[in-house]
Amino acid sequence: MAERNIVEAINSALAEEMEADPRVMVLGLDVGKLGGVFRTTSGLVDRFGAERVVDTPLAEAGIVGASLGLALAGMVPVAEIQFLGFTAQGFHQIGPQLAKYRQRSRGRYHCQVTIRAPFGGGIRSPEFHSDGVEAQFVQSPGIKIVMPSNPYDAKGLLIEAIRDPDPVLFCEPDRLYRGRRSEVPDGAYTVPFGKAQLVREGEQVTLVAWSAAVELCLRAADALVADGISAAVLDLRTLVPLDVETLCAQVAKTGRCVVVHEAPLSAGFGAEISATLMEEVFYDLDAPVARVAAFDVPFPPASLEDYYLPSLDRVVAAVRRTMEA
Amino acid sequence: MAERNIVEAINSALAEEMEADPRVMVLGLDVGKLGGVFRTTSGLVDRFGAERVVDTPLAEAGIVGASLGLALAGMVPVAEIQFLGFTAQGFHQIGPQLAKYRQRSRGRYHCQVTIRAPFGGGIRSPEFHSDGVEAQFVQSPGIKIVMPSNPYDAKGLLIEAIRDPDPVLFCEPDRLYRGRRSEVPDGAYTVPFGKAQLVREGEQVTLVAWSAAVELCLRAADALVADGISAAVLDLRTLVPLDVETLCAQVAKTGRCVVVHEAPLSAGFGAEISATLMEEVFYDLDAPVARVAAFDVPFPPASLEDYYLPSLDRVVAAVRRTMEA
Amino acid sequence: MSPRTAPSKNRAVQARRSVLLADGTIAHGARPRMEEEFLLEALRWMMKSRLYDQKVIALQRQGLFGVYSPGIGQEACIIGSAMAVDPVRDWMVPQYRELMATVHHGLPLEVITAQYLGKIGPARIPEGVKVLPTQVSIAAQLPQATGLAWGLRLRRQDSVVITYVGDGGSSEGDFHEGLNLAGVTRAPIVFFLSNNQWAISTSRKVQTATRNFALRAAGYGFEGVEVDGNDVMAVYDVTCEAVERARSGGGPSLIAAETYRMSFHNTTDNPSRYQDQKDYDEARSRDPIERVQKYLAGLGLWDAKREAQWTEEIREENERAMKMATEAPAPRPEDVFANVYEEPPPRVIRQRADLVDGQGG
Amino acid sequence: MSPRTAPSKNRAVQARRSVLLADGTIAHGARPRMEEEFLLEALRWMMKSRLYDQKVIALQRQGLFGVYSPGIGQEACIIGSAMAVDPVRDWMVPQYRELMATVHHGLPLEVITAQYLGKIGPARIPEGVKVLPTQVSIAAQLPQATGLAWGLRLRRQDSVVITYVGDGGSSEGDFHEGLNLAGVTRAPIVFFLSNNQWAISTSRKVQTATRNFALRAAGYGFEGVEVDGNDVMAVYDVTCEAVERARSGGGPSLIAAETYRMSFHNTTDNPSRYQDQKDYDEARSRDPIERVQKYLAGLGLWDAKREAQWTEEIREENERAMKMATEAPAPRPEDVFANVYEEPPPRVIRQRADLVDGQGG
Ligand SMILES: Cc1ncc(C[n+]2csc(CCOP(=O)(O)OP(=O)(O)O)c2C)c(N)n1
Ligand SMILES: Cc1ncc(C[n+]2csc(CCOP(=O)(O)OP(=O)(O)O)c2C)c(N)n1
Ligand SMILES: [Mg+2]
Ligand SMILES: [Mg+2]
Repeated sequence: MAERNIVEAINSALAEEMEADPRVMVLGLDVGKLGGVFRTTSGLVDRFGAERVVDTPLAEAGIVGASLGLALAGMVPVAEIQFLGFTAQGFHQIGPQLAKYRQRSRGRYHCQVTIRAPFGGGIRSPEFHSDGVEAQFVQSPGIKIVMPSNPYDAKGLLIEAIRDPDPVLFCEPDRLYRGRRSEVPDGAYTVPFGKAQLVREGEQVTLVAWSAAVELCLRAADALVADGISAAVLDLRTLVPLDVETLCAQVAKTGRCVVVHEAPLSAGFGAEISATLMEEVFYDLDAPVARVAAFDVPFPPASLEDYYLPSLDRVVAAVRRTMEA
Repeated sequence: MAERNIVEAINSALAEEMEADPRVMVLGLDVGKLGGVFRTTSGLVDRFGAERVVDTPLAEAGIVGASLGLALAGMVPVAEIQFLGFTAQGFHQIGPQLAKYRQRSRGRYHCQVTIRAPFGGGIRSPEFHSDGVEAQFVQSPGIKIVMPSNPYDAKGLLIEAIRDPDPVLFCEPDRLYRGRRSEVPDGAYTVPFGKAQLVREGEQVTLVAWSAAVELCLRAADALVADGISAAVLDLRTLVPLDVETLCAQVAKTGRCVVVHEAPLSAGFGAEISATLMEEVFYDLDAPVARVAAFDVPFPPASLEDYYLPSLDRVVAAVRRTMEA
Repeated sequence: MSPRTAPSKNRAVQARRSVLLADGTIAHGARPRMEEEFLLEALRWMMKSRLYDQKVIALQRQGLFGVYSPGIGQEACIIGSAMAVDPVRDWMVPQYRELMATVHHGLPLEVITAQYLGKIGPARIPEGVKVLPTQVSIAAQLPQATGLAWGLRLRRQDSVVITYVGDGGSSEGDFHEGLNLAGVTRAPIVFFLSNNQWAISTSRKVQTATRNFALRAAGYGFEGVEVDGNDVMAVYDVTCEAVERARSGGGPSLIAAETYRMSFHNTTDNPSRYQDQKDYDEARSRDPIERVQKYLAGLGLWDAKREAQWTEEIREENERAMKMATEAPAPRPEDVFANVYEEPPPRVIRQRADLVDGQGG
Repeated sequence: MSPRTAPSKNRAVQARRSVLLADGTIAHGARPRMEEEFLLEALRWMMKSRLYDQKVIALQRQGLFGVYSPGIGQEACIIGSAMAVDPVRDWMVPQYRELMATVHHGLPLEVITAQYLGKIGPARIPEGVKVLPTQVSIAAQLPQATGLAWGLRLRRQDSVVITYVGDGGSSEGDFHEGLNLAGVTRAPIVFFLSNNQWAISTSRKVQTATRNFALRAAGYGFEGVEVDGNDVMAVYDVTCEAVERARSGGGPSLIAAETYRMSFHNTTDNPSRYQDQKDYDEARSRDPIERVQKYLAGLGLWDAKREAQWTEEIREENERAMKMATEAPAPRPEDVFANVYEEPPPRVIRQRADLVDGQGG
């Protein structure tokens, strides 16, 4: 077993699926010789040729729309949108088309398409590159939304995504791309969608997160030990499908919950978590579910991102307040 | 005072603002001679000329992007997107540009732009025409989101929107366009943003809604009288800014709350309402806040919309369950 | 066939193609590809298209049909283009107005009718029929069609894609992205632009300042050709050429067909608010069906009797399809959840159960 | 000025313009608009641009500057175009690589530098400077620029808009929608396309199959012209003509300037992964600055001494601006909330208070 970071885990998932299935192809901006701006597709064009690893024109709607058509032709496209914020340019090809195409065609066609996109703050990116807009797609049912937080999951979830007959939006936490390596097996394996993972046990409060915020929550849980607070951390892994069962069972157990995400507070996916808990485990709650999120303003210039994003201090403070409530 | 329906109220707001301020202009698809597919802009081109009432090419991103530029030139554009679902084509010009332009320019520029768009089910529209995607824009801070439910508010909120120095997305409930007329004064008046309105008093439970769902809630409240249930109906009017104060005070009073919307359940704006109530008035709740919404699938063909959208029965049933909880 | 003026290498676009003139005579020097037998077949399909539209409009007025956009006046585009592709090998990616083209391509009329009636199962495109669903989101089909054509080539299939777009749709970003990508990938595709002069109430004159939509092709590095879109023989010719080019590895083409929407945008529209009667009358004088009938009459192949007989036969055919569609099972409430996911998420399964229970109880 | 071959009415686009050749001589028959004094001014600006880029790259390597896209190799486009517009009347809508054009247009170098340093107030474009903010969302500026030009005309201002886009940006839907709308409204605008052959690592060869970006203009009903983008005299000429056309009501123009990105895409990029050294070397031999220096040297207006002196002076100027930007106040935490709403919603005001309290405590 090899130690890999997320970039390597993703590269390995792509290479293995391309090896195993000649229909799998990669397309997007700079995915060829450059290997992607973060090098996630590094080496693929040399190995699989320019017919299957395609540098496309700079046109996000074109990339997504073409992927839909490629899938109907029997290919299995894995499209890269250079940054999640630029899914906006292809928005009308994602929710209203890709996600809806099975329904639109009364089930005659389906779209086995994966859209990969890095996102997230913390690496001093230029404007639009950090925007965490995952919740916007939840209102477009038909597409699954996958948010890995670590190398093992990144590989297993990506292989699951590529093999899923339905479209998947696969959001990669660029802040963690070259972060801590962990054991990532060679060879194909899948991590199922809709199965949240308890990444840290804890008795008194559950921190719920996905993507890079999981790492933040783990740090917060560590810090809280000093206060004598035992915090569990639940990694949702996928927003659609949502693992309501594990979420509710876990929060019912601790009676307290703090949701953490890097997108703005209002109508972020944290709201859905809180509302779901309200409906399902209201009577098991010892305190109101709290949210820690970015503020309700656009992502600021990188010089200010540390104040904008949920910080360790804000998470810890929210947990303390929840414990006292 | 005249009795007007929503179409007439909107037409009157546009005409009066164009009369009062020569910078105000209307642009979009078919807003000229046709007067818009729903006739909301009827007669304006005759009155104000083709320079100020402009049939544009069929290009939503172009319409929004051009409106931004027109505003920077000192015009006050009121753009129509023919149906809210087609904001998807201009998505990248709305959240990342229009909403963010004041911040992007460090405050040097602002965008006095109103985007009007009809939406909503119940009138057997073709695909995409009914999609209620208002919540998607809440994750794009910087733009206000206005959801009138009746003729009086439609006019007053639209005038407020046109005069607001910041961009506004103004969503019109097409199902109610030619519904019940009500008193709508001639002459300009405004309805302020961020002030929810209690449209029906009630003691035991609060129904929270916006746009066409308000009418549904009013019918539900009527129906519930037979069960001896006294339901209040709160019309949020604007999602951004959200009137947290009135919402919380009202729900705290009744102790029970059901949120109703026509968009899909998951990550709909109902989630934000529930999460906000969780955070603010948890200890005043006698029962968990419930949500009644469309299901988590794409808007179906019109033949099925009555099953998809929240029905009177589903709202009434949810209130009954909430009363028993 | 012969363009009005000789094509010149120096011009970005060839002169407008014309074969069968509005008065039913053959343009000077034109040598039509369509032989008489075939032209009769084309006429029958054109009449079928018009008669179907007329029937639907009547039904819609009685509340028996959904919102519908007729192809009246555009039958030469609809049929001439469809006859140039091979239903066995080639794929068709429609917008919404070229309904009878998809029927010509193998989609049963009762199936597409069932779609307008809001049916689910009975509206599913049958396996083997190489047609994509009607597209209501203007121009969204174009990058999809490019991807399809590109993918078919990657899959080593001997297939060409034909896709339709309107003068309105030509302004969307998707038009640009779809065509540019087709140029880059040299995808085997034909973009058929039906310039019917209107996008709802918006005149082609304010849709774009270009003289000619075919000029756009040069900006994507492939062939553009303008054609009299009311001339089924010319439409057939230029489409055949484009299909051959695509099939032989010559890449995409853009066909700009000049036609006229001789009816309303759709059944909710009222063109008297914006359309000049003169323009309409002028268009009527260039009717694509009448000119074929005149030409065939000149050859002794068409007369009032034959017209009456065909009309009768086609009406019956169309009505049979409509009856089938009407009688096909209506959707059930739980069909709200049909065809969204291969395996629906638990939350959706629960919602479905709630709906079914609610209905049951 | 003189195009290489005579423009022909039959061609959709005029032949590529060229005035000052790579070897520093004037093209046969060309009559430059730029006089010597003015060319010296252009040279000084071009040198300023390159020296600034070099300084920024050095600083960035020390972690003292944000992600930055230099204009090295494109100075003739940047300066030749900027000199053709009037900072008092005309508006400039940039992308990001033409930074020195905005400075020429009146944006103080310390202000745009402060933007890259993440400052807020000090990075605000001063009142009266007719420049819009740097645009990172590729091609999003184009419909905006069209709207601005259209609006300025509606407001009866005597203003022309110049906006920039790259070869990459030319593929975005916004390019199409922005240019088409400009054609329809006959907005007073110049679209300046800097074809530097790269969009990050994506070669212009796979960006589009068109021979020539200027061909696109015909599809929107206005003028397109191709120009040697390393030739400041030709760039100036064609931009002046386009500006005059716009100002006199002749509508938009598309200028396709052929140049070469002689550096990396931005400071995070590594072109050795994808760029052929030969291409780069070939481009170096067409350096836009060197050819001006050669030409002026031939006239006795340039020598090593003058070069050393100017370099020294410009470096000082640039460093003064950088110092001002560096010393300008850093943002405060609560600036997260600055410049979003004229009147922030209560929820945002509360969030701001929470942040400030958290910081205070
Ligand atoms: C993206 C999008 N915007 C707006 C509409 C509303 N709409 C439906 S048809 C139409 C006009 C289309 O005109 P054209 O492309 O010329 O096709 P035609 O109807 O003439 O066949 C419009 C604006 C839509 N369906 N999709
Ligand atoms: C909509 C969008 N997609 C992708 C990116 C990422 N990106 C930044 S610069 C760039 C290349 C732009 O190339 P070009 O338009 O030729 O301009 P140049 O950098 O060569 O000046 C890309 C793809 C972006 N900023 N915006
Ligand atoms: Mg049309
Ligand atoms: Mg470039």
